[in-house]
Amino acid sequence: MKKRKLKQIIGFSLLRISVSIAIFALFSILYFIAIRGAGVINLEFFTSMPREGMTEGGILPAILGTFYLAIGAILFALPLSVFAAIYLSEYARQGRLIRVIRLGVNNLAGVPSVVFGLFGLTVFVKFFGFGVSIISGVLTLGILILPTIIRASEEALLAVPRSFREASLALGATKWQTIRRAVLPSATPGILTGAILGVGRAAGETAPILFTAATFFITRLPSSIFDEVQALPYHIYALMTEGTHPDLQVPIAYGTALILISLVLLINLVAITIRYRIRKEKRW
Amino acid sequence: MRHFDEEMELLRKRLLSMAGRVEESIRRAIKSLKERDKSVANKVIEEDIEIDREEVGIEEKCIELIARYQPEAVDLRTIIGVIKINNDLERIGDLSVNIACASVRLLDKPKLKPIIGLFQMTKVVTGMLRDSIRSFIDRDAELARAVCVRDDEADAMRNHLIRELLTYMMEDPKTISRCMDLALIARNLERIGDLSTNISEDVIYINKAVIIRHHGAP
Amino acid sequence: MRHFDEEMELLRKRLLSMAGRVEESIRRAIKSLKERDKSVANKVIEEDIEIDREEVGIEEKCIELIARYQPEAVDLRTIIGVIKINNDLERIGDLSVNIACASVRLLDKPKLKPIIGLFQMTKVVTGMLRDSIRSFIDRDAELARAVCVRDDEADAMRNHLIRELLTYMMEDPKTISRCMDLALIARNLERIGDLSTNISEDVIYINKAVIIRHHGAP
Amino acid sequence: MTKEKFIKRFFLFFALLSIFFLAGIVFVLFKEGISLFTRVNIIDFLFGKLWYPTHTPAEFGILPLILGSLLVTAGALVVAVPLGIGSAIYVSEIAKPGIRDVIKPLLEILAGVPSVVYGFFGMVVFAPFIQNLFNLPTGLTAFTASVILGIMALPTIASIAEDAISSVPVSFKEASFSLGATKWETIVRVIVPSAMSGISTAIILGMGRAIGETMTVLMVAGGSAIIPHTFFQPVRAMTATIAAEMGETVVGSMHYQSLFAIAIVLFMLTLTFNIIADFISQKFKKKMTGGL
Amino acid sequence: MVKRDKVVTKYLNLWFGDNHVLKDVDIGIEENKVTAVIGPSGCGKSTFLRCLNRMNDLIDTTRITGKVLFDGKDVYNNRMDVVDLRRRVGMVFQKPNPFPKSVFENVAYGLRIQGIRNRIPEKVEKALRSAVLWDEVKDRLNISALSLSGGQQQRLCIARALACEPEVILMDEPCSALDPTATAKIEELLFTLKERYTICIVTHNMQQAARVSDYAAFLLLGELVEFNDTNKIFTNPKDKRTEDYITGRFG
Amino acid sequence: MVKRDKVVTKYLNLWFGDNHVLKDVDIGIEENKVTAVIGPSGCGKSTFLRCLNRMNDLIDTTRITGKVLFDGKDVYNNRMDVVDLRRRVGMVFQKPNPFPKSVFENVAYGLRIQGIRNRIPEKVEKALRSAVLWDEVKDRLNISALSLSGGQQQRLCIARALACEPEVILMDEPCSALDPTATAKIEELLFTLKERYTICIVTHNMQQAARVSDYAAFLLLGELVEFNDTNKIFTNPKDKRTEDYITGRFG
Ligand SMILES: Nc1ncnc2c1ncn2[C@@H]1O[C@H](COP(=O)(O)OP(=O)(O)OP(=O)(O)O)[C@@H](O)[C@H]1O
Ligand SMILES: Nc1ncnc2c1ncn2[C@@H]1O[C@H](COP(=O)(O)OP(=O)(O)OP(=O)(O)O)[C@@H](O)[C@H]1O
Ligand SMILES: [Mg+2]
Ligand SMILES: [Mg+2]
Ligand SMILES: O=P([O-])([O-])[O-]
Repeated sequence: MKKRKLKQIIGFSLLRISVSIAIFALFSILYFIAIRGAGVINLEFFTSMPREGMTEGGILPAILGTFYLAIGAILFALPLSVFAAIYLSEYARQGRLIRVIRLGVNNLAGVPSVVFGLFGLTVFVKFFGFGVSIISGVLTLGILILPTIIRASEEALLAVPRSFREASLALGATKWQTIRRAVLPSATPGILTGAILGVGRAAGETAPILFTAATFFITRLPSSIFDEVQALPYHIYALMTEGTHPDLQVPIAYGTALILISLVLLINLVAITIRYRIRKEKRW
Repeated sequence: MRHFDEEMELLRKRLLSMAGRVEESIRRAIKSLKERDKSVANKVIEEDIEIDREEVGIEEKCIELIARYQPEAVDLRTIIGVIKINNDLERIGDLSVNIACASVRLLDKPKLKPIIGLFQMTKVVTGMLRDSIRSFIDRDAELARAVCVRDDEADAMRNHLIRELLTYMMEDPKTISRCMDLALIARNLERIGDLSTNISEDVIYINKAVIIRHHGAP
Repeated sequence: MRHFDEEMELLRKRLLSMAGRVEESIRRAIKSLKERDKSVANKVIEEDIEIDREEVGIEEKCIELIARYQPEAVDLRTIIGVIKINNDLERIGDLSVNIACASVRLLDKPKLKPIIGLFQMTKVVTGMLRDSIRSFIDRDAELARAVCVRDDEADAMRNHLIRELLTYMMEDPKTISRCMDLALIARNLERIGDLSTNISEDVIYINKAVIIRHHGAP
Repeated sequence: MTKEKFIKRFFLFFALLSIFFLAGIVFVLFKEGISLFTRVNIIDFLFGKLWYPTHTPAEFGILPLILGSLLVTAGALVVAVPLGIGSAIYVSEIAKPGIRDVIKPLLEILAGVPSVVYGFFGMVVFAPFIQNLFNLPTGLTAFTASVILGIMALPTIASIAEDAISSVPVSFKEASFSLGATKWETIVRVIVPSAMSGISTAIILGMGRAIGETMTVLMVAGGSAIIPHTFFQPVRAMTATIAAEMGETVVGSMHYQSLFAIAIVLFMLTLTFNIIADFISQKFKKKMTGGL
Repeated sequence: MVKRDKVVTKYLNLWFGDNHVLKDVDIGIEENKVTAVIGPSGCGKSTFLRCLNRMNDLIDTTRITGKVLFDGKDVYNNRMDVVDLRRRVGMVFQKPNPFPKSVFENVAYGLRIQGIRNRIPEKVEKALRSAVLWDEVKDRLNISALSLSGGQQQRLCIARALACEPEVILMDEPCSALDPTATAKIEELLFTLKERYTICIVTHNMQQAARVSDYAAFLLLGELVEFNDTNKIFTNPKDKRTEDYITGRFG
Repeated sequence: MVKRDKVVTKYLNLWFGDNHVLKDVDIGIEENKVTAVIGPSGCGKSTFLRCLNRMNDLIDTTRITGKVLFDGKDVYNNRMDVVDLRRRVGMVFQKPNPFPKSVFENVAYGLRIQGIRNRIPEKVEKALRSAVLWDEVKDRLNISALSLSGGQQQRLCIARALACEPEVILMDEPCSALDPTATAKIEELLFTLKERYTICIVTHNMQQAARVSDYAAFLLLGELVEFNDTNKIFTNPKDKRTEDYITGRFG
């Protein structure tokens, strides 16, 4: 009996240690970036253009660029994903077609982000001739987050109990009426959560925009969707690997990282909060 | 009201009307003797078939109610009680047919000196019957107990009557066959009293869940 | 075997032993008359209380089975049938007490010419009773039907006996009171035949779910 | 009726898009990358030990890159699997509700931190720390990358494993307790085995995440394309190679093609992982819903 | 009164793939009566019920032969409007499944999809009254239907079906998710509903069938073993298999 | 035979947070008998049962006063070894919940965690025989327990509990997820089990309580309204509230 209790005590300790390490890692990242990034952040940092070959000034274009890219990507991906998810959960019959589609979605989700970059480079930048531009980046990021949102939407749709559909059909509703009135309303919060997480993901991605949308140094804001842009993640990377004044660039990188991380965490926090609320409220 | 309660109410009503019929049947059987009216006696005999039919109907209904509603506790006791009361009522019906038959036989022969005791006894036993049924309808176990006590009275009356008849027969052997029939009637009336007591005992069982028949103190 | 089936089996056995007791009671009542042994008759009267007690026990068991197992179809019919058969058996027990009482009265008086018919009749009705119970145990509706037919035989014997007794009485008024008791015994035996018929009808109901009593063609 | 049919076709079209994109990716990779093999033997490409794409004559051996990727991935798993699964078990089974409500969102936040931030943190904080600790010539090593990647993959593993563990029905737990098992015995003998396929899926998906990861390895692993001998030397992964060199190549050149060829290899690897994970999770679902 | 069958099946056969689930089922469901379908698990009760309003269409592998006549018209005829059929044949499911909307909107749902605009509150009230739920919810028609108790939810589902003014109501084990008190309420409701509707109910619970139905059908392995007055079925079944099932000696 | 109570509760009170769920419950559970606990939903039946083997400990907000005596020893005493208590008081749940392991391993589980190594196959067989499952599974002890039918799974769960050689078996609505045929099997099993074990069963299904139990307790809003012979409870309950509940007039 003693032995069994002892085993339990040791086991629990090990589990506690692993959680502590994970949490410690998170806090040390946040700590360093917050402490060192806070110093460079002021109003000007937000609102002004970079100067002196990136060694001074603010990061307004990067903030705006990330905003354009992320919002563009979600505007592109969300309708496609929801439509696809509706097909998968509502119309598809079990069979080869749906297996193939689902395999496609799952594998698309697993494709390394840099490969998306290559795809965007070849198709949007070169083949369609959009060049390195917002539109190329948006489309690339859009395709990148597509499977995530499809899966989130499908999950949200599947979580709507079959009984709602049956109830609606049994009342003499058509299939489309059923989807629109009985299924989609219940699935909306879930789909939204997926979409918000998608925005967060798009905002933080670097590799896909390396060759499709991002540029290191411009002094004006983009005027059309065919212009190249700065973006926060790429900006950090560029500050760390390019340029000639590392000592001046690293603090800016800290500031940029802090802003990026705050932005992404804020977005995720919103999504996570919504998700928790759905889970708590879901009673069917 | 629950559907089952409605069914139970209907069952009660049906039993009540059955009891009414049976009581009427006794009343008529005795009346035929009193008024020397054979047709009334014959009517009793004829109409008994309806009582029989109704008895079967009520019993089937009871079984149906048990089969369909799986009654428990007081409901179950009530239905079982109804089955038994119903059975007793039918037997009372048969007894009044016996009385009517005896009456028919008697009416074929000259009138014997009127036997007042018989009519008094009829009053007593129909009273017992009526009270036992009322105690069922009103779920009144006290009234039912009172009926049980009155049974002794009926028994005493019967014994008295039989002794009286014995004397007649001894005195005048020509009356033997008629006296035998009169004795039969007395016995049947006494049986009706017994059966009314049974009914009262069933009522007590329904309401109190104790079986008091056979020497059980009421 | 299912627990419920075991319970049902026990119930059957209990009813069978009840029937055995009742039959023994009839046999003894008549034996006391035949052998002019008052003590046997008194035993019948005394032991009736056990039959009464057992009747209450069986009935309670039946109600318990309905309350606890909610039997349907044949099971329900069987239990309801047992309640009624049980009731009839108890009444047969009462009838043999009546016979025993009459026997006691008769034994106080000088012996009348032996009434062979009475003993023949006893044979017939105990045979009916035994067959009706066997038809219940064997679930044999055919045997039950056969019992119903034999009832007429018993009735005929009773009528014959009563007529015979009437003649005695006419001839010798001193015998009236004894003859009345003998007639009572005959009537009681005939009632036993009727009740055996009832039991057979219940058996038919249990097995075929038709209520054939009261003129229903068997 | 026709309206309903039209609606269905409409949705089908969008459902097919992801296959279309996937096919597009495959097509693009092969179209751009396959012509390399007309000039470079595929065996030499996969097992060649030298990667000098811009030298003359150029060498296109990607073995160092493959090994670099694998080494970093393996290292990452060593860090992420025990910590991730340990955290998952802790969160779903041991933590008191209050603590769980704090830790779970924290782990999810950890998953949301962009990879470039990890890279950045690795470069400016962790690498110097490692360099000092082990007294190395540079902090940008396979080890550094492994640890950072491990921490990155940890939330992926933890959250999928946590889902699997908490979808183990409460009834299993109750059954175990009611048989007189301690909590630890219940975890080890019932909960973890029941969730095993979910946990395996988590590990494989974590692995996919690690091997496909670009920015972190690019920034932290050091970047020398030589076959690694110890954990404490710089390595270069396939993803990093593509990201770093694509900007400098001439479109259509052999170098350009070779980067696409690397992408093909990378794509194949992750495809394999995904298919395995898919297969296992399919089985897992069946197992959990099987029977009643 | 002449017995009038509202729904009749003739030689109804149904396969799911190779699985022959219903075999030559002939039943007449009488108007303004409650017909119960009983039988052991998997015998095809639910499947039978779902044939009547073509809910089985939703399952891909279904194949059906024979006829289902609704008011004499073949339900599986190509010219039959399935959507209209389902409106006229309401259905209530095993687990209460109100939509996560308000009580009011749940009942109004069927009206709205039919494009009805006027007098909706009136019709909702009527349906709720018929389902004996009005008094319990009249003051809080706007709360979420999910916050009602299980029994109330099930009555809400019944009201929702009634609002469409169906002629037949199919119920697939409508009480199996409810506790005895709620079940008793629904059973009572059936007695009032049958005055205006024709009801077919599938139930696991033999006793329930005994209590509520006028006719009972016993299905076994997809075969209609016996179909008769409920009284007869429960006191004197004709078929040995029915008897065994009713008395619990089955299997 | 002298009536001997295996488990006794005295002034048992239980709160979940502020919710007073059990109120002064005094019950004696007799050895080698089946005691049934009935009552409307939410009256605290499950909670009561789970007090007896301290499964309520798993819920944080639980507060208990009064006593639960197991063989005369207070279960809630600090010196009571909960793990050992739970071994001696087996439990079977509403939904069959075999582990996703083989049939054999399911039954062996309890033995293995106790560190028993020898004669495991023998003990498993014995438990499976006692649960009347052996004949159905003896040729396929290695298949997954989840591939058994619902009724078989539930008997497996009973076998699993029996393997630990408990003295008391608690059953919380063990048949509510089963069809009537499987239910009948489990009920029959109870009659054989009670020869060796003491059984306490909670059930929604009054009829089931009537069929299987020797004693029945009626709980209402956490209060023990009546506790008596099952016969008495079902033919002649003493309390008006019991009568109303038994005859379906409740609520
Ligand atoms: N969607 C389906 N696809 C294939 N087979 C099915 C489907 N639904 C049911 N079946 C099969 O059809 C048969 C009858 O099922 P059905 O659901 O009608 O039974 P049931 O009598 O309603 O049983 P229960 O009482 O368990 O609800 C079963 O053998 C079942 O396996
Ligand atoms: N974990 C819990 N936390 C708080 N309250 C609870 C918990 N479990 C049960 N309760 C409350 O305790 C009361 C009794 O619950 P319990 O589950 O014992 O009822 P029951 O009689 O078993 O009902 P049912 O027949 O529905 O299973 C209910 O009011 C319920 O809301
Ligand atoms: Mg079904
Ligand atoms: Mg419970
Ligand atoms: O592959 P990344 O997540 O670093 O873009």
